[in-house]
Amino acid sequence: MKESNMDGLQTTATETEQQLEDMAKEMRLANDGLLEQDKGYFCDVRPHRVEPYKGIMESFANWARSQSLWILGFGTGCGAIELRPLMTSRFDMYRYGIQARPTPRQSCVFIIGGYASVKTLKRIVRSYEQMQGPKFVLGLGSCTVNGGMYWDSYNTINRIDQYIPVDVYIAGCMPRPEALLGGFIKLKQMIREGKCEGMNKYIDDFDWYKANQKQIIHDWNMPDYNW
Amino acid sequence: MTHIVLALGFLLVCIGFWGLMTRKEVFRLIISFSLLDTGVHVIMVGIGYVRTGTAPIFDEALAVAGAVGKVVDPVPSALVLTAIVIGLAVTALMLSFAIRLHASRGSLAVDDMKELKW
Amino acid sequence: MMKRLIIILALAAIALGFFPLAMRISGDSGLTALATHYVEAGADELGAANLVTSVVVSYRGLDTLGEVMVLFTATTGVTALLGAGKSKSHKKEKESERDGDGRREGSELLATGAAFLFPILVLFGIYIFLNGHLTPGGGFQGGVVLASAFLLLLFSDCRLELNHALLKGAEAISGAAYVAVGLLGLWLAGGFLDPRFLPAGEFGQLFSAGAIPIIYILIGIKVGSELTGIVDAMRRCS
Amino acid sequence: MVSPLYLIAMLLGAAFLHPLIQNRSKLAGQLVVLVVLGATVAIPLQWLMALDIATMQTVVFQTAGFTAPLSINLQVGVEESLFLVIINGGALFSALYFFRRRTREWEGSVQILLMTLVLGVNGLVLGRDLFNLFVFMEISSLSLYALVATTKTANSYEAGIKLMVAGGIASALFLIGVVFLYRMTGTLNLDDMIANKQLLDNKAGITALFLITASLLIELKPFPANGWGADVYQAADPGVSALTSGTSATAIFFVLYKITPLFGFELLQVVAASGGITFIFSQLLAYKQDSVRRMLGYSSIGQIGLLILVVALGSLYGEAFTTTMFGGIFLLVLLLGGNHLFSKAGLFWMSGITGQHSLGTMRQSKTVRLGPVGAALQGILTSALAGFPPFPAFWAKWIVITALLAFGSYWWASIILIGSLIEAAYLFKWFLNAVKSPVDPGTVHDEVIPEDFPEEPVKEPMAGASPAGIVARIARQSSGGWIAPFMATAVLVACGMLLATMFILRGRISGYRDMVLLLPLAVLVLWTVFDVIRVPFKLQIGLAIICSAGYGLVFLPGLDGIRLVFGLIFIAGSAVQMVPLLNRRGHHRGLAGMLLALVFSLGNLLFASSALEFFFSWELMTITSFFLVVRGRQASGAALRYLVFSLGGAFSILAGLFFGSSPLAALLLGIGFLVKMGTLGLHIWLPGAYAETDDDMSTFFSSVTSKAGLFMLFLLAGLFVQEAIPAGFAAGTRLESLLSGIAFTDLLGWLGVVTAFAGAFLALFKEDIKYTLAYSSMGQVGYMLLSFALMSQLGWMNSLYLAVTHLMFKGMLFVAISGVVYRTKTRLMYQMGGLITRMPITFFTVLIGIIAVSGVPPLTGFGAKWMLYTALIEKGWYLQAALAMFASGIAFLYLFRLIHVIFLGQLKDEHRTVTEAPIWMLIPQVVGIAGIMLYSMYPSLLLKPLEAAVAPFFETTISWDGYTVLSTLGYWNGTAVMYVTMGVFLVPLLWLLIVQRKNTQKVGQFNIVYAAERPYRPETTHFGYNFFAPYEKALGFLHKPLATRFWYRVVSVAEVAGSMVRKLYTGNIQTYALWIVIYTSILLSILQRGM
Amino acid sequence: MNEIMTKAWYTLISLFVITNYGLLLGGTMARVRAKVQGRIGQPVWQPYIDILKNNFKRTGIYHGVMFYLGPVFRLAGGLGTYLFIPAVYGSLVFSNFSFSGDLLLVMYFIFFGQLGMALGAGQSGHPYSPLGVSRGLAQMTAFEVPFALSVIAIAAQYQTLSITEIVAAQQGGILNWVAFTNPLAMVAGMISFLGMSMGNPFSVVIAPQEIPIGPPTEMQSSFLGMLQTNRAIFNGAKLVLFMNLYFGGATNIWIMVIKTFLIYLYTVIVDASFPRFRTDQSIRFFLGTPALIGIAAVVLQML
Repeated sequence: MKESNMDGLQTTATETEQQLEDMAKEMRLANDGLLEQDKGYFCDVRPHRVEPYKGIMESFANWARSQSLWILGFGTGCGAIELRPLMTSRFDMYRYGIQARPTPRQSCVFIIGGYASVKTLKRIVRSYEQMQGPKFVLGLGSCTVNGGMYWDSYNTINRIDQYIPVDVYIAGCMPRPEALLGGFIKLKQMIREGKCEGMNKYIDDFDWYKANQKQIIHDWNMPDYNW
Repeated sequence: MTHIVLALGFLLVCIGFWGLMTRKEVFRLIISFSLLDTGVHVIMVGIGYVRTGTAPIFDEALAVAGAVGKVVDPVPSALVLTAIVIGLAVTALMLSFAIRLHASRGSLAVDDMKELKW
Repeated sequence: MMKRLIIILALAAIALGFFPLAMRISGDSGLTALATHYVEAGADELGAANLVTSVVVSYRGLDTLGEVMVLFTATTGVTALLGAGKSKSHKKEKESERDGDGRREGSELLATGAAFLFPILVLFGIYIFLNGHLTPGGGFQGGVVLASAFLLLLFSDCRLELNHALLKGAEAISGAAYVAVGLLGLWLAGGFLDPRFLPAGEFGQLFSAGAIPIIYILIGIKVGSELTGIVDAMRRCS
Repeated sequence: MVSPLYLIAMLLGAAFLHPLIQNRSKLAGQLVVLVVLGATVAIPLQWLMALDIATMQTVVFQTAGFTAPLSINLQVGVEESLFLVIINGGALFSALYFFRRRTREWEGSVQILLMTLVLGVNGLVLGRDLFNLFVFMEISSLSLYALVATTKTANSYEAGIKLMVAGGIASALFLIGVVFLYRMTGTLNLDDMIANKQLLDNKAGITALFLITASLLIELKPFPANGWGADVYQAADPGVSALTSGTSATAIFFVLYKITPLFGFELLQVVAASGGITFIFSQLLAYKQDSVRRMLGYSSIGQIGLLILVVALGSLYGEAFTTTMFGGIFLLVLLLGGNHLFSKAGLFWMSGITGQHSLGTMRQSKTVRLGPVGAALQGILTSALAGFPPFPAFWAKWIVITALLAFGSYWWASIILIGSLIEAAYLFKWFLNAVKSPVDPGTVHDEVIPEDFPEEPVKEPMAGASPAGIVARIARQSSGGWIAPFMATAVLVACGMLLATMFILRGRISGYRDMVLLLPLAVLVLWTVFDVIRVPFKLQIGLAIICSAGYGLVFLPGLDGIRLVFGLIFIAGSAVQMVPLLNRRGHHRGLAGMLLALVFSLGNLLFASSALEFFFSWELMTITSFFLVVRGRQASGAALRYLVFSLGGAFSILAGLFFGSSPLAALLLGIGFLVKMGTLGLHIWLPGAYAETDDDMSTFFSSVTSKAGLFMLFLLAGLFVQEAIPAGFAAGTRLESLLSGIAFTDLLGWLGVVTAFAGAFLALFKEDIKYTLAYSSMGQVGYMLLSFALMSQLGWMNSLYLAVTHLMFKGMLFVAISGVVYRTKTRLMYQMGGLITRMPITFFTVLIGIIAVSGVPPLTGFGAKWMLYTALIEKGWYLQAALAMFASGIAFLYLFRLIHVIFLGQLKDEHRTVTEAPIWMLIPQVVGIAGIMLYSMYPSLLLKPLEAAVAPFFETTISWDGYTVLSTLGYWNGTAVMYVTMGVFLVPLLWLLIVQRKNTQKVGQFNIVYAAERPYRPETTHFGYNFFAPYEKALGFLHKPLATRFWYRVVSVAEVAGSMVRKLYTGNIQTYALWIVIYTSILLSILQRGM
Repeated sequence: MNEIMTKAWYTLISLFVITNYGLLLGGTMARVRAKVQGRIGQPVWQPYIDILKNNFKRTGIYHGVMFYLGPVFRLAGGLGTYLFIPAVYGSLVFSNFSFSGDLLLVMYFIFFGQLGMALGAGQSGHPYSPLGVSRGLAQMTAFEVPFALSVIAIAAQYQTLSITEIVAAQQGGILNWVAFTNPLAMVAGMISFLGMSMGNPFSVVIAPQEIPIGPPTEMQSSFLGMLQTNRAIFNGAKLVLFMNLYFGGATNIWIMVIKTFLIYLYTVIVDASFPRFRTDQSIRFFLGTPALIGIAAVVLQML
């Protein structure tokens, strides 16, 4: 390729090819955190914005989404203890169309259960990226807001929304299950109103989020976007 | 007379067998074998014996005419002649085997000849 | 002990098995038909006084030829077996000589006796096979006597080297000549090994019985040289 | 006509004069030997031309100018001439062997001894005078004694002394016997004695006769008085052993044969017993041997025992033997003796040339590995010895067994067959040890997990392609004594071809139908020529494909019904399955010819019109397929099992062919066919043979040859409808009357369904992909057997339907898998994974294949299931139906595993660059897919012809309504099912394509939810090993290889018997002598008691 | 042509009915289960919303062709299984495509969806998917045994394999049902039905946390929606099949609804009241007593 460039022959053809290549490269992620031989294992396509439907269609879709909130059964911090009572007959989250799913692929709500240690953050990012949009994040407890009692800890992050977009915060340490239900109802409202575009926000500010994440996570041995 | 000779022959044969099966040295085996062979020769000669017969050689004492009844059967004699020579040949060969065996193994004991079995 | 018992039992069984054989035969039953024919017509047909010789050399000539062959085979075998060790044993012999532990020299008595007896034995041997068709004896017997003469010689002088080429030559030529005589019989007379291609001559004389004496001479030479060869091979090897 | 006396005189003269010639020129001496020995072959040939063969003319030659009883006479007849040609031919080859070997053993004296030996044996064959025979016996014995010592080792001296003691005893006994016989009959002439046989009809006469017989028997090394014989074989030079076993023993045997007219009934029985015992025990002993030469020695002893047995039985049952074939018993003796002489001598020479000593160490050492020529020679010689067609022993075996069974002598027949089986086992074990690579573990175990895949075979330089090169190569290979086994092989092959022509055509050339049976042989010869002149391999295979297609075009139109169905399977199936071989690079000697011969022998099963023709083709199929299995890299254990089981089955068939239509025939034939099909209990050869064969040929075995047994079942179906135990037989006890109701079809049905279950179940736990498929084939054949056993229209249709479709889908699967193995260089499934992206077409093939195999609608497999269960329920075999359903469920498991573990899951690093299978491997796959799709869409295309094929046998129970086939129970419309399935498949697919049109991202193999972590290695992320662990935990007890264990037990019983028996041979000369005495005395007392 | 159009309409109606019925049944049963646990539970229409939401997902991923086709196979299997069963006896609309094949076809067509799903799950590359598949298939072969025996017993009893004829033979009163004429077959069949519906105690296949719901662990968005749709249809198909086999079938849609509801209720109650078996335990369970009962049923037919 290079040689033909230097010869100056077929300039136009090579230039268009070059442009196409560049475009493709733009769409690709660098995946610098990976070892060279590991790059082939992962998809390196850059995530892109997905526009909502227009009009009533989107409203209907949002209603359906709000009535069927599948949460990721992943307790990232101590607050996860408050998730369990939701399933019991006392609180019975199923009434609201809320279910727990064991895999991020099938979930649409991610509850950050309190403080997120550096180690957990990596998992949070991975799991969040593996959820299919539209996806919603509930920050549970004060720690997710500003670090709470761990604000000066060497090992926890203070503001979760610097790393992933958060839709609803539920303050408290710990917030009770009732508060959690309140948060869900708030989330439902917001979804119905079409305000929960965290997913697109994440894509829009992708580089910023990534930079923040990589600042904290040093052993970044995963692709830049976990499809 | 015939029976005595035959019995003697068979006895020799049996002694030969006995020797073959009990003596513990190759050289003695060869001797036993010779005994056995000799027994066989005795039997052969005994077979051809005719009572009051003489050697089937015509000379002054034995005329051609009327010799029948006076001579022993010449056929076994002829046979035994051949048999003896053959026995001799076998013995010679056996002896040379024994010599070679002794040279290579340094022993003629039968119990040392067990390299080959199974 | 057990083994002895088994051996005894086996031998007893064999002996018992032989019993009917021995019982069947008696000296009174006379000659067989074949023997009768030989006795009655043998002398006329072949002209040899010694009936056994007639049977051996002529009627059952093929046996005799085979017999010569057996002996020849044995000689070849012995030579093959012992000949290979020749050079080695020679060396050993020389070494042992140096060590003063060589083969014992034949005694004076033996040496003298051998020198005295050797020509007589040779002569006797020749006599025996020459007269094989007349008197008891024949090629084999003569040959053996010849060989014993050489054996005596070898005993008396341990350094004696026989002329192997001569021995071999004699062996080969006499054997081949025997076959040739047989073939002459086939071409000139009734069949293979038929001695009657030469005139029968006068009954009871030296030159009689057709080619029988010739055959016996050849056999005598052959047997003599072969046995000598065997003895010599064994001597040199051991 | 040349007088035999010249023969003798020439030998004598040459022997006498040889030392003189030798002294002049060594070369001249050697040439004299060769010329003289050549003349000894030429003269009997001249006699043969002069004699009238049809009347077995004999001419008597007198000596010394007198006639017989007076003098010694020689007899020249057809028998003597033929034997002399063989014996002297063997001796001539021996001389060539020694001559070309140029070892130090080849001295002048050895040359003389060789001539004296030949003289002795010629005398033995020609002589009619008992004492003269003794003299010649001594000549040959003495020559042998001396020859034994030619290796000049202490062992050879030891063996020589043992031999001489035994020989001495034998000659003593002979002498005693001869003189007593002379005394009693008054003659030494054999003819006179036979004329005066009545004189010997008393105790003494019998005893004297026995002494002679015993002496001859001892010379022929009877069990147990034969330890010295084995020692000799072990210690002597192989060339000498060849002479001992071939030339000398055959001649002495001929003497025994000559004096059999003297024997009475009792003596014949004793001789037969001795021969039989020797045969069977020698084979047992040989089986246990590690030393090649001792093993061959035992084999020789056994073969001579067999000859003795045959001669004795032949005289006992005279009429049965004489009526069967030309020449009667003599032909048998000639065939067996000649076959043994050349093949055994050839094998001895081979062992000498290649320096093979110990079976145990051969595998480790690389030096004795045989090249292609050596392997071919040893293979042919071994096959000849084991009695495969077309070699003489095969025909002899056929005649003997025919005659014995006709006479009702079942015990002897079974002893001969069992002994032959053991013999084949150890001979081929040796062969395998000699030809297989050191990588090959050679043990007989279930599953090989190869450490690393061996490299591609090194491409042979094609330098020797020019005529000069060929000549040079032949010359190079003929040095070192190769010429001798080569000549022996050539003689055997020529005789085999001749005999095959003679027996198959039987003088009639009524049309090409008879010639077709000989086609496999012609093919073997022709393709061997191709190999020699270096026709490229691809061309060879291409020609083979064309030839099989041509065969199909020419011969198949003449067939109809079931034969046509199987003809298409055998021929068309084979032609397609051969295509993948075109992918091979380099030269593969003998492969194409062997394969084509196999195809033709399979095809010939269709045309066999008599039992002999059938058996000929069957055995030819066995041996050619064995040589194909052997080619597998690690196939020696499997090949051996395959051979032994096939041969055992063939023997069972051979025996069964003579019982008419009795239950016994059904049992024996059934066992034979079931072995070929690999039903449970008889299946342990199957997985190895299918799996360890070269990958591109496994398909051939699994999808084509496994149907041979089924075909024969169909042909002889009438046999199996009867009851297993006839009603009249079982009138007695309650148990028997209970058993008497059981028909063979019931047994076959259960056997079939249990096989189907076991095949599926065993396939479940195999990590080796080819073993999985092999067991799968076993299971499928089980279904075919089950359907066959139903004996109903639907059952048979299903059996045929399965046979056809199994050819397509299992052929496809095996070819696809061979492509995978070819690319990935591994056979272990868990080492693969994710190959769908690399080999999409292959994946698709396998997908179609497994859907078809598992019987999931809408593909063809379901038709088989539908017919099977319908027929089963119609018949009332409910439990069988349930078990079959369970089996098909389990089949589904392993099939899923097959496709998942290979094609789905994680792609391994080393397979990233793997490409799609080569085009030649794709062609059969595409053909298979096309066939399956066609028959899935329109099942009636296949069902209607099958219905027609089965129509003559059963009442119609099914009817047609358009595309719907109606049974008495249900109905099935394959076409409609196909349309509905396509409909319900397309609707969701369209929906998905519309909804997921955009924004659906294809991701990488590690983009999976992994408990919020990432996978690090494909190996640790791929779930493939022990895939059905819970199943193993739940039902693993069924997985125990009970059948294998049973057969191991059988083998170890044989081995233990062998090792116990061989304790008799203490190596002590005196024990040997004792055995001789005991042997003699026991036989003597038996004989005398019998009087 | 007209006939085909009519058949197409009938098919659509039949499918529409069974889909809605299956979904509602699922929702109802979730509520029943909630009641057993002392909860109120989700709305009855929750399955509809879940399917809608999954189809409204904006993004999705797939791992390859088979992953894409897996749910299609699965749904095709469910649809096909249903379409080969005559849902309502004597009804033209609900006779579906039962003329294409008999009971054997239905039994084997069940595998079609299983296979497709397994393939799709396999291509996801997730180790837990094949783990679940392995468990599911292993368990399936085991519960097929009593079911097969029971089916054979019925086929032997009525000498037919046609579902329509089996139903026809059971008409004319409750005592003509297989459940009463051949109770052993019914028992064996109903026990294997527990395994087929994969509720407790045979739910180790989709153990939610151990192997995150097993085979479909990577399925999301419309793929998941499709699987859920199939779940409704396939459930309906199985219920209809068992109703036809053991409980006299249905002469109209309401009887079908009642009977299938009761049959499903039975599985749900068992599901709600039992703990879980390990795979090997359930294999041994099915091959034990239920298989023996099945054999007894078959043997009774042979006598």
